[in-house]
Amino acid sequence: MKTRRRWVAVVGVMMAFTLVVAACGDDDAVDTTATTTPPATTEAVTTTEAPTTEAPTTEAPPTTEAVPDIAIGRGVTLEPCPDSANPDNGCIYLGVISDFSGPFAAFGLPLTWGKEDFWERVNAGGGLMGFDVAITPENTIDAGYDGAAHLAGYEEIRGNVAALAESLGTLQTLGALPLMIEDSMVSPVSSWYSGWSFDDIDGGLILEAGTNYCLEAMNGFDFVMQARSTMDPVGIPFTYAIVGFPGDYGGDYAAGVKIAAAAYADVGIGDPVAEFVYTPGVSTVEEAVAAILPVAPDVIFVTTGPNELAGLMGGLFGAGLQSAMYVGTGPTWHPALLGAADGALVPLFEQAYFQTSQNAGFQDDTPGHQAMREAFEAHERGIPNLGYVAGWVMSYNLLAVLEQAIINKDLTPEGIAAAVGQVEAVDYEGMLPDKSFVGTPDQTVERGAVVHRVDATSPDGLAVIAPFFVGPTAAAYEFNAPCLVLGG
Amino acid sequence: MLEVRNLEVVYSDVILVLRGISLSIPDGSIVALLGANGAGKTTTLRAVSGLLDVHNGNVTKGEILLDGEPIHRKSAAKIVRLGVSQALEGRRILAEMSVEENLRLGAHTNHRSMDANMERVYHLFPLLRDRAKSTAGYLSGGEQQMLAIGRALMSAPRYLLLDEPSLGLAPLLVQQIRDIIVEINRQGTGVLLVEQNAMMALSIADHGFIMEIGKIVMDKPAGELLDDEDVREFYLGLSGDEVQSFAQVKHYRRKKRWLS
Amino acid sequence: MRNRPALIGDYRSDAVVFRSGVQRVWMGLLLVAAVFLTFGGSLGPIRLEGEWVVLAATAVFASIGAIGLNVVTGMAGQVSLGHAFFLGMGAFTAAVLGGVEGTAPALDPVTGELIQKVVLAGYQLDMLIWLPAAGLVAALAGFIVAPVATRLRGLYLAFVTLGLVFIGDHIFREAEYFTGGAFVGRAPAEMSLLGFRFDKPGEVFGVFLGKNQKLLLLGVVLLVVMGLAAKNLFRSKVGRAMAAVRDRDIAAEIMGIGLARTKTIAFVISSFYAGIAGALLYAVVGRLQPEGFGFALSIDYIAMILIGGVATVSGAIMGAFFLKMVLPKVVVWLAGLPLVDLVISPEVGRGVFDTHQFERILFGLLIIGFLIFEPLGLYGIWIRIRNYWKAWPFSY
Amino acid sequence: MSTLLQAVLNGLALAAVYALIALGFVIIYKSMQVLSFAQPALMLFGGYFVVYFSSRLGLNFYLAVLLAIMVAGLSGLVIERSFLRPMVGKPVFAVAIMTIGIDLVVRIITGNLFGVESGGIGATGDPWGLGLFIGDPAFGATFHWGDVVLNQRRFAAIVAALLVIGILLAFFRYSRIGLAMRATAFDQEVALTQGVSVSSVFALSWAIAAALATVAALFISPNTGTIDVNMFAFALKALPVVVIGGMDSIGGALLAALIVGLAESLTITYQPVYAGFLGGSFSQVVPYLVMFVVLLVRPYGLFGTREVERV
Repeated sequence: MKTRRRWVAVVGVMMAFTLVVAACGDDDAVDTTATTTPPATTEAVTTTEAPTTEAPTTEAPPTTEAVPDIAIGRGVTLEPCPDSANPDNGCIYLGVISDFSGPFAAFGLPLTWGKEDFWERVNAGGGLMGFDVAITPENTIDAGYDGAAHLAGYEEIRGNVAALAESLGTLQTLGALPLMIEDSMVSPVSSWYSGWSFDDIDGGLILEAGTNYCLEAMNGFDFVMQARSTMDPVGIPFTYAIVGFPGDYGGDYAAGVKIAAAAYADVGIGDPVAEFVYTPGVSTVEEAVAAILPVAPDVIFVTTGPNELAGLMGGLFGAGLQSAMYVGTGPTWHPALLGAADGALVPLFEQAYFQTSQNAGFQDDTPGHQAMREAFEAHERGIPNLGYVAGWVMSYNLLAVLEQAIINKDLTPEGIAAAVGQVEAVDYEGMLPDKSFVGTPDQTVERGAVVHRVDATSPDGLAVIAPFFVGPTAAAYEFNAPCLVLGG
Repeated sequence: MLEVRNLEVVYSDVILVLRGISLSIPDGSIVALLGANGAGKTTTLRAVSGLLDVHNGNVTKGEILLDGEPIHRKSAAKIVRLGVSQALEGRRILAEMSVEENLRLGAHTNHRSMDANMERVYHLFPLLRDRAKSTAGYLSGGEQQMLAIGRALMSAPRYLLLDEPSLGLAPLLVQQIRDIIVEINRQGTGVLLVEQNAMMALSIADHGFIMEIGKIVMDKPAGELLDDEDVREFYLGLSGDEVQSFAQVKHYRRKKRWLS
Repeated sequence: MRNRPALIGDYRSDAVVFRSGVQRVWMGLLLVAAVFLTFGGSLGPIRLEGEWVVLAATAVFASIGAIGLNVVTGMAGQVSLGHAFFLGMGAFTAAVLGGVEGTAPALDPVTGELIQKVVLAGYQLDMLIWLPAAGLVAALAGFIVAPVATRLRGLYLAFVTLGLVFIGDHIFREAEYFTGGAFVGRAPAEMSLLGFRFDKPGEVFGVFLGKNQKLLLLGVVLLVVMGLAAKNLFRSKVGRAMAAVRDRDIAAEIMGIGLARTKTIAFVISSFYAGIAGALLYAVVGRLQPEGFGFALSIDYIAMILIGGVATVSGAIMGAFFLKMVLPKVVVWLAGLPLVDLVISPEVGRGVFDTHQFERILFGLLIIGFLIFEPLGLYGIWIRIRNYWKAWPFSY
Repeated sequence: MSTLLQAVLNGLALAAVYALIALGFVIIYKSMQVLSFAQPALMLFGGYFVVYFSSRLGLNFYLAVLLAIMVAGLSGLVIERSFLRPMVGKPVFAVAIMTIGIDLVVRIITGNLFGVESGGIGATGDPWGLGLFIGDPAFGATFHWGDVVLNQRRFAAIVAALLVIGILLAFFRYSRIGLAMRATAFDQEVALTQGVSVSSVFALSWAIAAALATVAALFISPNTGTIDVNMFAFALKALPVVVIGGMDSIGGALLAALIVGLAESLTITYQPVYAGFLGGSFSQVVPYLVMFVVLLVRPYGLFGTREVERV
């Protein structure tokens, strides 16, 4: 009897809690999101101002002269940035959530360097229409490719920054997006998921640069069509297979391949003869080889990492499939594949492997590349790599958005978010074709991808065959929905 | 001379099993250690041959000396090397291996003179030679006991510790084992014989110790023990009187207390 | 007796939920502290904010899962390496029942028109339904697995539960309609209790609370309820039967304790806790993926109860807080120290280990260290400190 | 028919790797009743040193393997001495979980040694030098029988496993130390009374297990000949192999390795065609499924000793 009474009490407590919660829910659940600004925001303005009050207030007037009547909010001050070379400028604080540890550290670190160096160059050039941009160590978070750490990091800095300069990882960013939407937090993202073009997925906050995996895959397919049409005898129609990681990278690319293939149905191209989803940490190269070998495709689209690529190509060749053509994308390739371990594969790579990517490599000859290489060398950033390039390129669109917000005289988070939709042409200094954020995704998406072949003499092991190649399928595709739905 | 001095052993940090016992085995003699179940005989042997660790036991006081050198902090392997070898209670032969492999294991510390020692063992136990290649588990109880003793001899020990070699054997086999122990001793090995079969033990021993609940309660030359009335009554079952009454048991208990 | 007030002299006092009034006071203090830390501002001097509240909320929900593992492993002695599977069952059940449906454009095979096809199940039910359901579905999974588990003992059982994780991992990856698929995953359930949103910021009793502060508050309430329930279980007949099975299963059987029944109950209750924990944990992170429920997650929970203290509720909670809240902060702090940062550094290539690697190493070393030096875990250390001060200045 | 033959050949190569790792588990288990979860990490660790000596230092391949085996064996020894020794007499689970901790630490350290790139086993495509005798110099020796292909790594795996297992069994049967190890496994106290240093046997069994894992590392990816930290899951599959065999039976482990290797290889070949609904990479859970089935029928594995316990 006694125990039963206690249980009743426990259930009672639970019920009471439920009711209380429900009762207060009635008042505010409806209208909190849109109208109430989180106090964190207002608080943040005062806190970020606090440390800078020591700066002589007498020098304030020229600052206000430079930016006479601009609305500022979270993470923006009229006082100069700490250690700024432009004492007359205000300061825009940006946050970075990247991976300096964990599996993607080798990508995340140079990526962040690229961003830091980019903004330093902007500041060195006199700043951004009366403002400097600061990425301070306090606002730089190492998430280690872990969703929980990413989110905790976001919570740590969300009150201090006007926008993010980086939020690495598609899924991690998706996890933090509800909070970002709450905060109107704009961020460029170093992942090329086709969903980032759509406001109902990213709230119009994610700034994408370069084409996405899906359209990149279509260009890849178009390129294969073109290449095989010049073969003797003509290699069309052909069979193809897909081997890729699951998710935003491999999944999006695979979707693009299939869309392109469907467009060539009239010349006899069918469905993939084999599709192997390579789950990292679970699948083995042996399985992939076993899945592909019996169907002996003419072309294989590979969206894995470099190790899997080498295993697949070596395994298939050794087992007798020696005529296949391989198409990969940026992360599939690593110059180390040309190195010691698999040196025997070099002739095969040079002969059979092609890849698409969003931008040209490190060596391209544009004003942007030139400036980037100078910054890279000035900061002694080590071995040239694509992470640095991506970090640099990605920063142009945030620059354009901030410029637009300043022109609008509204540097509040809401103002920055609103400015995104008004940017008509991001100037990438030639590193990418100009990009507009005005219009439907179908109008604004970048459709061109760079096609490379393997060149063992080049520092990154690649040579450009076709810069910003836009194939017929990619050009004609009506981009009205993400190619891959990343559920929920 | 192998000596145990004032030895105290505790199991699992709390169970005091030996409460300061002392005994000695002069070179080339047979010493019998007698006592009821749970008296601490096996623990004494474990302490001497360094097996206490396995049973979570510890020497907390006293020492064990081999020719004056303390050995109670040494590992079991080291003690075997120093010439003290034990045949465990219940024979414990390696049932899955052949007779020869069992013997080879015995020669682990004394690999060089393995052939000579094996010859000696085969000479003592001709039966084992015949069955050298057969699986040890299929030997009879007596044969297994011989194998256990033979295995202990493979390290050519100076002192052989035998824990209940007569356990579960037919009287005829007990006789045989007894003779073999005498023979081993004659060849120069000191023997510490732990037995419940006191008659057998005392008939061949030079000296005898009687243990009760962790203590030595009697320590006399074997001949004297055989003649001792209490020993005859309680260990040899040879009472002068026909009737054994509970009162006499009480009398013994009293006496024992007095002895200690 | 009068001279030894702490002596437990009868079964009645052995079986109470709180052994002493002090425990009750502590419990109350902790609750009050949790409320004050969450509300802050007008109520308390400090407010739990920023990443601390994320870490605290994660730790609170993980505590519930750890208590669950402590029921089956600590209490009933059945070492389960399969806790990740049950966490996953709860998490995905909650996400399916409480989450949003996902659609993708597809060609209708009949009409040939482009339609929106449902590719991800989501029913957007209330938390009142999905939270218990998550626990129950996980418990059901436990019930189905239990017959296999009760046949086996010792290490063999550990292996079966290990296998369960791998098979579960495969199922989670393949059941894309429910889980979103590998490296895609889905959003967690909407935390809406009768219209009150835990996953949106808003005012509670006139104080503005962020999403994670609300979640933390919910977690504390649930932890109290489920922690007390577990404490209650441990002192009940079933709890004593579990302890008997743990200490000597054959002896327990001879005493008339149904082995299969007791083990099954342990598995079911443990899975229920895991299910509840799994359902709520991912609301904090905002995303759940099939590959997150692997062997490593099981080890996390084993480490929690090991480091916290086996077979006690407070041990499980201590362990969860230690691993989820204290350890990450300690590593970051260490990495910031001069000289230490030459060994551990947040920058790749600078130190010998990066912080992430170092955290894993520390985690492994903690498992080893606690097993060698303090098998009772943090709870044991706490008891020792307490006893030291109780007896001070005497050694005992 | 040739598909089946191919699957069986690949399965044998897989079985060879499983057998090598599983033997390590069994040897440790037999000698000290400890189930070591650290074998996968030791495999990676040994594998790293093969990479280091052969590819990065450019030593002769066979010399590199020998050196790596020595390094791995030594670290097995050190691990036993420093972590397992204090745990003697503790419950089996405590020790098993402690080995999980060891596994974590060794794995992170190994990952750190590797860096971001994976390493190649041997500096050329054909480290075994088989290309000198047979086959196609571009990718090392490959044996062709009609449609059936056996690449040099698979061939080497089968040969090496047979060789190593043969040597090991002879060692246990004929050598003094092997005999001492068997005796320790059978009855620790008896071994002690015969002067066997049981603690050395424990350490030695860890060294042997680590050495075996290193040999297994050579063949872990027969197509690429590379090794990286992610291959941990592969070595973990040797655990079900051990359980199927019965944990304390060497013969059982060998048979189970064969069963699991073949089952996995046949699944790789036929499941995508005939049972695609089971999902991608289904073959990777096959070892665990086989384990479930075996344990349901025989709760102590195929050849495991039934625990007899006194209350």
